[in-house]
Amino acid sequence: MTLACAATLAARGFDIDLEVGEGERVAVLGQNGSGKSTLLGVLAGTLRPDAGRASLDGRVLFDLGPGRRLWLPPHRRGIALLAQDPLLFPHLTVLDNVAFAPRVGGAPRADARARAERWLEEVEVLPLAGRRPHELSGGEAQRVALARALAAEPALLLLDEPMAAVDVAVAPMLRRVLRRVLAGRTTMIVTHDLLDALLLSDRLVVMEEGRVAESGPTEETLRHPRAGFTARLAGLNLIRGTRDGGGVVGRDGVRIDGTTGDAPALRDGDPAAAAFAPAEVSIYLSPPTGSPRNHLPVTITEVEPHGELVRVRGDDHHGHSIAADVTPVSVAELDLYPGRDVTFVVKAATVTIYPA
Amino acid sequence: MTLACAATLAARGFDIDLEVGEGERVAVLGQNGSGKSTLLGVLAGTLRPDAGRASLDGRVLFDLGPGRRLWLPPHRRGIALLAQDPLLFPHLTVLDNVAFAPRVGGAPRADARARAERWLEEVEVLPLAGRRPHELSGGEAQRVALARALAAEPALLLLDEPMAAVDVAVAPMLRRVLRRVLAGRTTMIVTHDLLDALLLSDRLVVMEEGRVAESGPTEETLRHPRAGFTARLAGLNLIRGTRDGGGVVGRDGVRIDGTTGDAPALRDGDPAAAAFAPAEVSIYLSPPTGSPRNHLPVTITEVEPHGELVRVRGDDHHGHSIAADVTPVSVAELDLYPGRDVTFVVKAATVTIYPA
Amino acid sequence: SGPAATRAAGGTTVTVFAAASLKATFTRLGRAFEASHPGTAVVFNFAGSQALAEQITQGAPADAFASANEASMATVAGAGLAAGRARPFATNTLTIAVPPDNPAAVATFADLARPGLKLVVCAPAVPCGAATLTLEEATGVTLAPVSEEQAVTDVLAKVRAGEADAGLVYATDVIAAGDSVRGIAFPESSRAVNRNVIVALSGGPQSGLGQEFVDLVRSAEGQQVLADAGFGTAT
Amino acid sequence: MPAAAGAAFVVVPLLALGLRVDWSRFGELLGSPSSLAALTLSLQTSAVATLACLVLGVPMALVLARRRFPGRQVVRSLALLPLVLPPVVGGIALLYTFGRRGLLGQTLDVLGVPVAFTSVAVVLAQTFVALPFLVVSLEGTLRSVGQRYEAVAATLGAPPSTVLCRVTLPLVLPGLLSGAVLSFARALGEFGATITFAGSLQGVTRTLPLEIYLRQVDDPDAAMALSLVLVAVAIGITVATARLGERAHR
Amino acid sequence: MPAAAGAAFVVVPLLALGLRVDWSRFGELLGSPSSLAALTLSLQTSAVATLACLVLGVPMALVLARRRFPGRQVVRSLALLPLVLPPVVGGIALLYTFGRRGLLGQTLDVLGVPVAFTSVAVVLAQTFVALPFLVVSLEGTLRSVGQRYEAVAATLGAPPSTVLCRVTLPLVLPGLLSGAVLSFARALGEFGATITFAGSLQGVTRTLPLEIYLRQVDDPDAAMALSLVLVAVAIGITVATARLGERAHR
Ligand SMILES: Nc1ncnc2c1ncn2[C@@H]1O[C@H](COP(=O)(O)OP(=O)(O)OP(=O)(O)O)[C@@H](O)[C@H]1O
Ligand SMILES: Nc1ncnc2c1ncn2[C@@H]1O[C@H](COP(=O)(O)OP(=O)(O)OP(=O)(O)O)[C@@H](O)[C@H]1O
Ligand SMILES: [Mg+2]
Ligand SMILES: [Mg+2]
Repeated sequence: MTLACAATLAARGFDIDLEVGEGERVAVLGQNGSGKSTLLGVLAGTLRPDAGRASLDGRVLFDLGPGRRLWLPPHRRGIALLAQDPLLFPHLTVLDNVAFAPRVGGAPRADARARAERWLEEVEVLPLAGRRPHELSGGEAQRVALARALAAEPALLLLDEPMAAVDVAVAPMLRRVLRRVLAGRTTMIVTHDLLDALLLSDRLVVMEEGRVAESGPTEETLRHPRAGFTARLAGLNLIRGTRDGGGVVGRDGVRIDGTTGDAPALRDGDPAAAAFAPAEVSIYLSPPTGSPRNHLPVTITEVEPHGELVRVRGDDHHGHSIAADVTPVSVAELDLYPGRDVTFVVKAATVTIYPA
Repeated sequence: MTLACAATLAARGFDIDLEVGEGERVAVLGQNGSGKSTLLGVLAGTLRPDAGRASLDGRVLFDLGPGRRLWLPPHRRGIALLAQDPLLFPHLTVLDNVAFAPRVGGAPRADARARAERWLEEVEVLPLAGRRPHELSGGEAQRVALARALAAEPALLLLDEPMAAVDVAVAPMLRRVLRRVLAGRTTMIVTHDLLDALLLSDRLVVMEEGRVAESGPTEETLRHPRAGFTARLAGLNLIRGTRDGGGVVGRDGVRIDGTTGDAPALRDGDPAAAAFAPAEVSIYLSPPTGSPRNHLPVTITEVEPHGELVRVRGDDHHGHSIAADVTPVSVAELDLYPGRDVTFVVKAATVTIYPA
Repeated sequence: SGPAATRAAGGTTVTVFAAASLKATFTRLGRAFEASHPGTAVVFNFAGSQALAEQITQGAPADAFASANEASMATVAGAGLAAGRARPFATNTLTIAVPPDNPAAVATFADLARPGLKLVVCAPAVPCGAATLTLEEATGVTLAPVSEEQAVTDVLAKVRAGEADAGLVYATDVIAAGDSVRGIAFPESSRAVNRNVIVALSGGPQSGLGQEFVDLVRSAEGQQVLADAGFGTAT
Repeated sequence: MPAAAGAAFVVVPLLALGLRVDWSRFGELLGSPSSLAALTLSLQTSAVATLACLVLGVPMALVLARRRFPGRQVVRSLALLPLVLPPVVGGIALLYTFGRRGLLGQTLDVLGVPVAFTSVAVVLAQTFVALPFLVVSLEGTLRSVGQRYEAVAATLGAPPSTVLCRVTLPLVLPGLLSGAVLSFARALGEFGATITFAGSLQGVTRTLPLEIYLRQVDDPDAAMALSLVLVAVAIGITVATARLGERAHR
Repeated sequence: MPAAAGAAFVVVPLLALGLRVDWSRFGELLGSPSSLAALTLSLQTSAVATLACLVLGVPMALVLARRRFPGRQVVRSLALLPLVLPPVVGGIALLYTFGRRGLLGQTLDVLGVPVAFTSVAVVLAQTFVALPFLVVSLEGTLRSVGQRYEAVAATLGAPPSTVLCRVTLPLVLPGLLSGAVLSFARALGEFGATITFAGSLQGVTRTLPLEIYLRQVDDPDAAMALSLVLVAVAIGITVATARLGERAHR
C-alpha cells in the first residue's frame, strides 16, 4: 500500500492504525473532538505522536518508540495540509500565497504565478489575486487556502473540512474541482458531509474518541454502517453500473434514473453509481403509473423501527438489498411483512448519480 | 421596529438598508464575499461604516455622515457577535471564557461561573470547562464560542455561521439549543444552510454584492424566491397550520404528514409548518395506493424547465400552489399540461415539520 | 553607620563636592573631621571636576568644592558661588605608567616618542591632557599617542591591561593603582604642575562648616594625608 | 552556528572578566559597608524606577500601538531618545529640568520637594533612561497581538478599562514582563545620568555602578568584583522573571 | 493622561536642553572638523555594528524563541547581560578578551588583526552593548507571532531556510526593524565601553558621544549643541525606519 500509519498520542487519547492504498481517496468522518484533525496533523508532521510508525510510498515518515527516533520533517514529506483555519500568509498577496509552493519547488517566478493563477481560476477567486488575506471574507480565504494546497501538488493531500465555510452556491463547483484534481491522487479529506464523502472518496474512515471505529470502501460503509456515528447518518441505497441516458444500468441489468446534480459530466458507458436515501423510497403493492421513473419489484426481507420511521428492506432479485424508510402508519395500512412482494418506487429527481 | 440600520462602506462595496422588528430572528444568506460578515461587524461596532445610521430599541448605535459623527462603542451596544473565527481568549480557561460576559456585567465570580457552566452544558462541552482554548478541536472551540456569546444575553445576538465547523451529529442539538434560546430574542444569524434558516429565523435577508437582494418572511421567501441566489437553493413547498398527530393540518383543512427530524418536540394544536422540496413530489394521474401518506389533488397551473428537471406547479384548490420537480421523460409520458387535474404525492418521510 | 545614618539621626551634615581622584584622601580626612566635630557628618560627592562644577552652578546644595584643576573652579567662581578665593591645596605631576613587566622597556620621557610604541595620554581638554601638552611644548618631544583618553582612569585601565605600552598619568594615580602598574618618574615632569584648588561655597546650607573642612585640608594634618598619597605640596 | 557565535560574543568577555577577579577577596569586598549600601540603594531605586516605567510606559505603549494620530512617528521616536542621548547629556538635561534652577526645579523647590542629589533624583535618572525599553518592547508586543480579542471582549460588553485589565494586559504579559526586566536591568546599570544629575553621595545617590566607577581609581580589583555582583543580580532577576512569565502563559 | 505624563517626562528635559543651547553658534560648532569627523565615524560604526547585531542576533533570537533546550533561561539572561553591565566594565571585559593580552587578542594579533585602538574596536564595543536590544525585541515578536504559519509553509514543501526567509522574517519584519533601530540607537549613543576598550582618537575611535564628553569639559555649550545633533540624527533614523516598517506591513 501507499500509506501506512500507526500512531498514539496519549494527551489527546489518540491511537490509530491505518492503511491507504495507492491513489486512494479517503474520507475521514467523526464527531467533534474525535481526532480527525489530530490524524491529519500527525501525517503532515505538524504534530508529533508519542509513538508509532508511518510510511508513504515506501518512505518512512516517522518511526518513534523505544529506541526509534526517526522523524521526517514536514517539508520532506511531500504532504500538503489544508487546515481548518486557512492561515494564509498575511504578508503575501493572494496570488503569492498560492504561488508559494511552486516557488519553493523551484519554479521560476513567472511560472509559479501562472500556475497560481490557474488554481485561483479553478476555485473561482482569480479576481481576488491582488488582495491581501485580511481583505478576504471567510469563505474566500478558505478557497484561496484550498488553491494554495492544491498548487503544492503533493504526494498526499490532506484536507480538513475544505467546504465548511464555503457557501451553498459554491460548494458544487468546489466539489467538481476537488473531484477532478483528486482523481488518482492519494488524499485524505475530513468532512461532515455525506455527499462529499460519497463524491470525493473511495474509502471511509470513521473516527470515534481517537480511534478508528470503522473503515472500508465508502459505498459499502455508507450502505451498511456499523459504527454508531455512521449509522446515524447513512444507510444509503447504492447501485453501481455504467451511465446510460438519464440513469445508471447495473451490471445485472437493473436500471435507475436520476440526476447528476453536482457531479461532473458523465458520458454513456462511463462507470457510474446511483445513490438514494431510504426516505426517498415509496412502497406500493402494485406498480403505480405516475411521474416516478424508478420501479423496483422487491421481496421484503426485513421490517424494523428506525427512529420515528420504519425501515423496510427489500431484495430486488438481482442481489441488491434496498432500504425504504416509511411511516408506521404506512406499514400498518399496506400490511408490510417480510416475504411480501411489493414495488419500491423512487423519483429520479431524488437519485444522485455520480461517477464511480 | 427594534433595529434599523442603513450603512455604506465603499471599500467593500457595501451598502444596505435594513429593518428588524422586536424579537425577530433574521437569517442572512448570500454568497461568499456578499457582505454578510460586514453587516454583522457594522452592527456590532467592530467595523465603522463610511456613513449611515443605525438604532436598536430606540438607542442610536451610530449616525455618521456629513456633520454627524455619533458612534456608540461596541461595549455600550448590548450586541454580542459570534464571529466566523471563534477567537477564544487564549489566557483564560474555557469556563472563564464563557464567564467573561457575566463577570463584566457585574455578576459575582461564583455566580458567573455557575452561569457559564449552564451554558457549557447547553452546548454539551461542560467536560472541557477546565481546558485552555489551544487544547480544543475546531468544532469544540466553535461551541465554546457560541456558549460565550449566549452567556452575554445581549439585546441583539449576531451569529456568523455558528454551525459551520460543527459535526453532523451535533448540529441537531445545537439547532435545538439555538431555537430555544433565540425564541423572542432579536437575532441575526448568518448561515449557508436552508434548514437553519427555516428553523431559526422569522425573516430572511439575502445579500448579493454588498446589497440586500431580497428580504422578507423566511417561509414566503424560501417558497417564492426572487433573488437569483435564493432561487438556486429554495423554492420550497411550505404549508402552515397546527400540529396534529403525525402531521400538520392547514387552516383550510389540508393535511400533510411528515417527520419532525431535528426540530424540537411539538404537541397537538401547536402552530407548525410542513416543508418539502419540489424534488420530493411525485405526480400521478390518479391517486395510487402505496406507502406515501400525502396525496394532494391539484390542477396544474405551470410547466417550466428547471435545470435538468421540469418544475410543475399545481393548485390544490385551498389556495396553495405546490411545486413538483420531475424528469422531462415523466412530463412527456404522463402528458402533463396546465389545466390538467393530477395527484401530487409526497412521502411523509421527506416532509420536515417544524414549529411555526 | 554611614553619613546617611548620621544625617538621619538629626545631626548636622557638611557636604563636600570633590574630584574623583581625591576619593581616598578626602574620605580619610572626612573621618578625621567627624572625629573633631562630634554630631557632624561629612558627605562626599565624588565625580569629575567639570561635572561637579556643573552641578554646583545648577544649585546643588554643596558646602565646599575641591577641584582637580583650576578651570572647573573658574566656572564656579564665575557664577559667584565661591565664598572667598579658591586656594590651591595640592599639586600633581605627570609620571609614566607602564605595565609591571614594562614590555617596551620605557625608561625616559623621550622613549615615549619611539615609533611603534603604543602610548596613551589624556585628551588636551582634560587637565592631565593639558599638562601633557605643556610638557610636549616645553621639552620639544612630539608624542604620537594611539589614543587621547578622557580621564586618567581610562589611561590606567589600558596600561594595566597591557593594551598600551605606556601612559602618562599623575603620580598619585600610579600609587593608588598599587602593583598593577609601574610608575617611571622623569625629571621633565616638573615643567607641568597641576594645581588642585578648594573653596567653601557661599550657597551651601553649612557654608561655615565647609570653610572648616577647607581649613582641615590645608592644615598640616591634611597636607600629610595628601603627601602620603603622592600629592605634591601647593605653594 | 551564528547563534553560538553571538552567544560567545557576549559570554566570552564575561568569562574573561571572571578570570581576572580575585575570588579570594570576593566576600570581603562584598561585605564592606560601602558596597552593601550601594547594592541596597541600587536595588531599591531600580525597583522604584521600574515601577515608574510601568506607570508611565504602559499608557504610552498603548497610545502608540492603538491610536492613530498625526505625528505618531515623531512622538514614538521622541520616546526613544533617551536611548541615544549619551547618559551624561541626559543627566545634564535632567539637571536643567529638575535642578534647583531648572525649568520645573524652581516650582518643585517652592513646593518643598527638592529633587536633585536625593534618592528621588536617582530614580528620575534611572526612569529617564529605562523608560524607552519598556515602551518599545511593549508596543511591539501589543502590535503583534493585534486587536481582535479586544474587539471580541467589547462585543461581550466589556468597557475599555475592563478590556485593558482582563484581556489586553494578560495577553501581552510576556512582553510586559520582558519590558520590565529590560527596564530594571537598564536602571540597575545606569551610571552617566545618575552621577551627573544625582551626584554620588554614599547611601543616598551612590548606586552600585557609581561605586564601581569610584573603586576603579583606587582598587580596580574591587571594581571588577562588584561588576560581577551586578551581573549576578541581573541574571538572577531575569531568570526569575522569565520563569514567572512562562508559568503565566501556559 | 499617564501617557502624556510619560511623554512629557522625556520631552521636557530635551526641551530644557534645547533652551540652553546657543543656537547662533550651532552652525559653526557643527561645521568644525572634529565634530564632522566624530559624526561621520559614529554613523559609520553604528551602521556596521547594527549589521553585526543582525548577523549575530537574529540567529540568537530564533534559537531562544523556537528551540527548547535545558538552560535556555540562563542563556537568555546571559544574552541580556551587556544591558546591566556598566558600559565601562563592559569595555574592560572586551579589553580582557580582544585586547593584546586578552583571551582572543593574542590569537588575533598573531593573525595580524590588531583590534585595539582601531575603528574595529569601536564596532565591537557598540555591537557588544547593542546586541541584547535586537535579541530581546526580536525574540518577543517571534514568540507572539507563533509558529503556525511556519508549520503551514513546511507542509507546502518549504525547507527550514526557505521558511525563515520567506515566512518567518517577513512576518516579524516590524519587530526586526524596531530591534535594529534600538540597536542602532544604542550603538550611536555608546560611550563607556568605547572609551574603555577602543580609546579616543579623532577620526579613528572618537565617536560623537566621546566628542561630546570631551567638549563638555572645555566647552559645555558645544557639548549641548552636539548632543542635539545626536538627538536629531536619532529621530530622523527612527522615523524613517518606522515609515519603512509601516509600508512593508499593509
Ligand atoms: N492542541 C490541541 N489541538 C486540538 N485538539 C486538542 C489539543 N489538545 C487536546 N486536544 C483534544 O484532542 C481531541 C482530538 O482533537 P481533534 O482536533 O483531532 O478533533 P477533530 O476530530 O478534528 O474535531 P473537529 O471536528 O471539532 O475539528 C479533542 O478531544 C481535543 O479536545
Ligand atoms: N478586512 C476585510 N475583511 C473581510 N472582507 C473584506 C475586507 N476587506 C475587504 N473585504 C471584502 O468585502 C466583501 C464582503 O466581505 P464579507 O466578509 O462581509 O463577506 P461574507 O458575506 O461574510 O462572506 P463569507 O461567506 O465568505 O464569510 C468581500 O468581497 C471581501 O473580499
Ligand atoms: Mg478538527
Ligand atoms: Mg463571512
